[in-house]
Amino acid sequence: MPPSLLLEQLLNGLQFGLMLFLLAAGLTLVFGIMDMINLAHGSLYMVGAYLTATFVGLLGNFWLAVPLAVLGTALIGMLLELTVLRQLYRRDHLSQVLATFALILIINEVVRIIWGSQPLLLSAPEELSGPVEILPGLNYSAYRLTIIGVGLLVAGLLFWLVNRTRVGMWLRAGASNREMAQAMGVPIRPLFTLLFGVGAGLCAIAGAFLGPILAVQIGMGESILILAFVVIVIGGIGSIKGALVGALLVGIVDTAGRAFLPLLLSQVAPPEVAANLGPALASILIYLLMAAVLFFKPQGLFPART
Amino acid sequence: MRWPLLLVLLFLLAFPPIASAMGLEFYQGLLTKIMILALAASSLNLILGYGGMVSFGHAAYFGLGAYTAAILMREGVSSGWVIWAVAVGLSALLALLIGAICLRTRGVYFIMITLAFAQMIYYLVVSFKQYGGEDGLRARRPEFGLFELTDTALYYLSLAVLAGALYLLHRLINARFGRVLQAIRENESRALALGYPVYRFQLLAFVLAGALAGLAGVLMAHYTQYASPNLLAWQQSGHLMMMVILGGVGQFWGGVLGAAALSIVEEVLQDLTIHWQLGVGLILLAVVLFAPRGLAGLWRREP
Amino acid sequence: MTLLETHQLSKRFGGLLAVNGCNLAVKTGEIHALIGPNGAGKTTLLNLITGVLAPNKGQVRFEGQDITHLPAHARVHRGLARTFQITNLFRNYTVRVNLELAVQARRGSSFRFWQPVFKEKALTEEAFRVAERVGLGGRFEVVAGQLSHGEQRALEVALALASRPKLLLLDEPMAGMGPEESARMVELIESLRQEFTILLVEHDMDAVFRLAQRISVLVYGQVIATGTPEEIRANPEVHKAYLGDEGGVA
Amino acid sequence: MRKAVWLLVLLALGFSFALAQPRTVKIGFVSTLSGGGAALGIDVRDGFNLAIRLLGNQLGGLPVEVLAADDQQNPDVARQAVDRMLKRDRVDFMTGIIFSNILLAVGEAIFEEKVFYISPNAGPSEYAGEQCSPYFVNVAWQNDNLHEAMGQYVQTRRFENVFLIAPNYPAGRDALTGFKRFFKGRVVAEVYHRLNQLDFSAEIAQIRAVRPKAVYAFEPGAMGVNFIKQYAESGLLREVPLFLPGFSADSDVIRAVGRALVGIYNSSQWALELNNPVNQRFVEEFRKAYGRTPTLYASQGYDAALLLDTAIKAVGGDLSKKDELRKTMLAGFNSTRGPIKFSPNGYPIQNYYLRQVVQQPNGEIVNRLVGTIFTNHRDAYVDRCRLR
Repeated sequence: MPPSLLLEQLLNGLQFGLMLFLLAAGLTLVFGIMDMINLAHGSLYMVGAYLTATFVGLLGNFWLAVPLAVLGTALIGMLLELTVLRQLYRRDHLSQVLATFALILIINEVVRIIWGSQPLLLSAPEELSGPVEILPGLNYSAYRLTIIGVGLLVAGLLFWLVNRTRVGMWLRAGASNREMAQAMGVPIRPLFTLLFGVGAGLCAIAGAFLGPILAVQIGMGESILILAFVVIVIGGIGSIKGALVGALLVGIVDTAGRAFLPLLLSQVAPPEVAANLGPALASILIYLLMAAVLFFKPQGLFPART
Repeated sequence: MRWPLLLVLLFLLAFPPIASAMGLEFYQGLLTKIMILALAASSLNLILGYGGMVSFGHAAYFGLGAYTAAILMREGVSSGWVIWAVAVGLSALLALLIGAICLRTRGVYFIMITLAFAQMIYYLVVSFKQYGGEDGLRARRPEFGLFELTDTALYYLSLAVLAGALYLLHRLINARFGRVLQAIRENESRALALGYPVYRFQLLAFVLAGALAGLAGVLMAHYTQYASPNLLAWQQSGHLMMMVILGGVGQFWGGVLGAAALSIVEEVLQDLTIHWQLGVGLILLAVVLFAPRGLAGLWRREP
Repeated sequence: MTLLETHQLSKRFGGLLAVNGCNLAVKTGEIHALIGPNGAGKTTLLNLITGVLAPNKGQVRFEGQDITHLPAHARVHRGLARTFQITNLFRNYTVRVNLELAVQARRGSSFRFWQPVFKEKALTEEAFRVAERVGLGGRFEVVAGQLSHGEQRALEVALALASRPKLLLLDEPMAGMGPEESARMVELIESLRQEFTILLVEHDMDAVFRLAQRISVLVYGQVIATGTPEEIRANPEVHKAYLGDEGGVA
Repeated sequence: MRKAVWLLVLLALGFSFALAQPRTVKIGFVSTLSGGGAALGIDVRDGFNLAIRLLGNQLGGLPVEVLAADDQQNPDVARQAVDRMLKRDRVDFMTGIIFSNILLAVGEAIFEEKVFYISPNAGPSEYAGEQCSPYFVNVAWQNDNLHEAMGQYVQTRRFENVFLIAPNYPAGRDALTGFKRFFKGRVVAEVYHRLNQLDFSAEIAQIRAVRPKAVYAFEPGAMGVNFIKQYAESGLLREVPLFLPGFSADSDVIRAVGRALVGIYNSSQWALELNNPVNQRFVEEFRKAYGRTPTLYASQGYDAALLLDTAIKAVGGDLSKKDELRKTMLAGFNSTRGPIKFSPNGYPIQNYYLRQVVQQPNGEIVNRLVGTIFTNHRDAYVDRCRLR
């Protein structure tokens, strides 16, 4: 196997994993701190992508559109927290699942009413639409490289926020012991609203940057939501570090599985079987990973709560 | 509770002749579908409502039942009874395997690991090209010897199976087993301290629910004459969960009410507007916020 | 005769050795108190004995048989029953159902799927007898969560009694009780002396010294002394490690 | 007595009303109108509606009522919609389905009711061979056809080897089988990926590693747009030529992908500049009505309505004459591709063209007709169909 192929797949996995991390980070904090299952998290990712596409259409500039979309999505996230989600903190997980599932349906339809059923067109900025030569003879999409850069930057910012600031300290306190945090005078209510805003903003970043690679369409949030849940369960609920490790693991395992499993299989099995089984096994791989992690570490890799 | 129940039963028994006289066969089909979904939702309610096990992978057994029916028909098994037996047996076996592993975890981790297993089943099934892959598989209706499985026969068959299963569940829940199962949901460590082998109770309930869901899946395959990979997808698990929560978690009629309500709401709204999902979403949200005990809780007083 | 015995029992939580080579012996027919400062590992030891936790090392023997690897529920059937330090009841169920469940666990298989359990009069009758025994006869149809704290503690004991154990493990039965309620609990435990062997974990020293025939002192996961109340009172080790050097036991 | 008279009058009125009211023809239109495949369904729908409007809201002289439903590219949803239309609304014809897996899920239910299904797109091999039905007519193609044509063309270009990629579902496998039926060179790799996958980075890396002489991709709907965009972004497009079936290089894809497509060869049964009056009117009216260039999907929807019009006219509006209806449909009609006929299995016998995407001097990017690959081509399965 040529090393350039390995490197390219590694970059692909990294790029995908970092975007998953942006989604998972907000999810894991909300989950860890508020003990709240928010299925509508993926819908915010969709809203972020739609807003980006809209602002690109209005302004004609991707780099102006992204911050606006992030801001807009964060506002929508906070609005959602203030109106609906706040009512659900004290309810059991099942009620939260039902209510946030209802939100998915509602947001999907509202998006359909505003933007129509057809996928929107969102292209990478012109200057990044070509390849760059990262190693002699190895071209790689400039846009994907940019995504990796943005992902690393945001991840770094997030770690700084969580580990070095007062708000971050509150968040960590809340994740490991909510009652204690409340007793110590952490302003829980505004903190939760803010947290939702940040989580929604992170979703929007992922939506904005994945939009041109994937598609801006209704339902785009749901399939990736499941992956984000897989990530935070592998990483350990409430842990940002866990989310990062889990996201990179899932990104790389998924990409590697798609790329190499069919090749590997074709060397040990008849081509017909390999062609059939390869894609299936590749799809299963991350779930297998999660089941294995949970089997050996039922609280995930980095449990936040003791 | 007796009187309304009897009336509903009478109505259901009398519906097909009325429907065919008035050209309402479509609604007979709708009722068949609701009864099948009610069976699946009730089976989920056993573990989710009475057992406190939030399984997010119930579609695996539902879909497996449907696929077993379709695959057996394709492979030349035409006896409905054999198909039923194999499908229920396989679903139970799958539930045993999955449950044995998943029941080691708790809480959110349980939710996610059941989901993971269901996803694996989904991808495995769609990888078999000879069984239709992503396209699904056609499933002709089998022979039952005693009767021909027409639409009307299927209607009565579904009604009989649903009634039988509900009776069975009713006995089960009020018997020693059911009481312990609910006690475990209420307080697992206490149940363990009293000397109940918690794991075994949970696993057995899990297997029973899987088997019933498998049976519902077979009926679904008979109904649509088609085994769709969507029956195995996580959205299907979510849909069943919605029905149970909507109807009332751990309320005996929760699964039935939820399946009926959700199907009817979807049907009515679909006719009114293409944005029917907005309506469904708003109704679900209203139920959570204003009727936390589900529909069944609306006319039942606090215990 | 020794009913329960632990041999070099150890349990590690990460870096913390909660129970460290603990040797404890409870004789048939006695009330054996287990005392020790907070964090000495008393509840962990109880969890090891009842099988809620698995030890890293050592053995638990009951009636001369090794039960170290027996699951928790099986130990109950051998005759080990416990109460919890923090009240652990079926709070949404009535006293009656709580106790019926306890009786049902002992009487016959619970893997019965057909006969309605409410028709089993024998369960109710025995449940009522146990309730009367702990003074809850008049509160039989009250939901457990609505009982007073003292009544809940009594129900906690009753749940253990209902399984007719050979050894009753009471984890701080007087926790959180006022003097009046405590006195009633002491009376209750006193009345059980004839029928059951009891391992009593308790902070209330008055009660311990009134009830126990023998006392074991647990410090840092180890039993540093076992003896009659008088011996323990006189033991300098106990004074040093547990009571500090400030004076005798109250 | 008075009452009886009144009753008679009423009855007579009722009858005359019923007589005066000509029978309407009800058409069930189930298609993919949301999600990744929505563009296809919307094009077919727009083409279909356009034709009906140009025919004065009539088909073969009967007023038309079209009942539309969105299948969400979900077989279960389609199944319910079809059930509703067959059993509740009792439609006379059905049409609209884009994806073969959806059609296979509902086809037999339609045929069992003896309702004709006019396929504007999905042409699964099943319904061409053993499972062919007298109630099935496809105005577009058999699924393999465009790929056969492209296989033939790549063969004539004498590429040493080719890399094939398609989604892992039966139509994907059929497509590559069709390509290989006419391409006799070496296939270096045949990659199947998850259906509705949108990120092709892993597959593109594989192509880069293998270095084939050419790539053929069957990627319908949104998958096609994404694959081509990402293939171009990776820089591979400049090194390894990409060949596509016509629908992956049509005006909708051009709108989405842009200049990257210029130069790409593709196969089609229809082209914008086909020189016949039906097509010229279609293209002109479509642009006027919807403000965009029609795709081949739109032409297929348009043709489905034309076929119905011809057939209903031929039986004089008597829809109970099923045999005659079938005969007239198979005898052919005047389509946007000129007059075409059908094989006994209901699939068309027609020409397949080679097109190339070019940038015109005014900057507009169009898909231009450059040649003919097959003339009067039939599908490969017709001999296995028992119908005559």
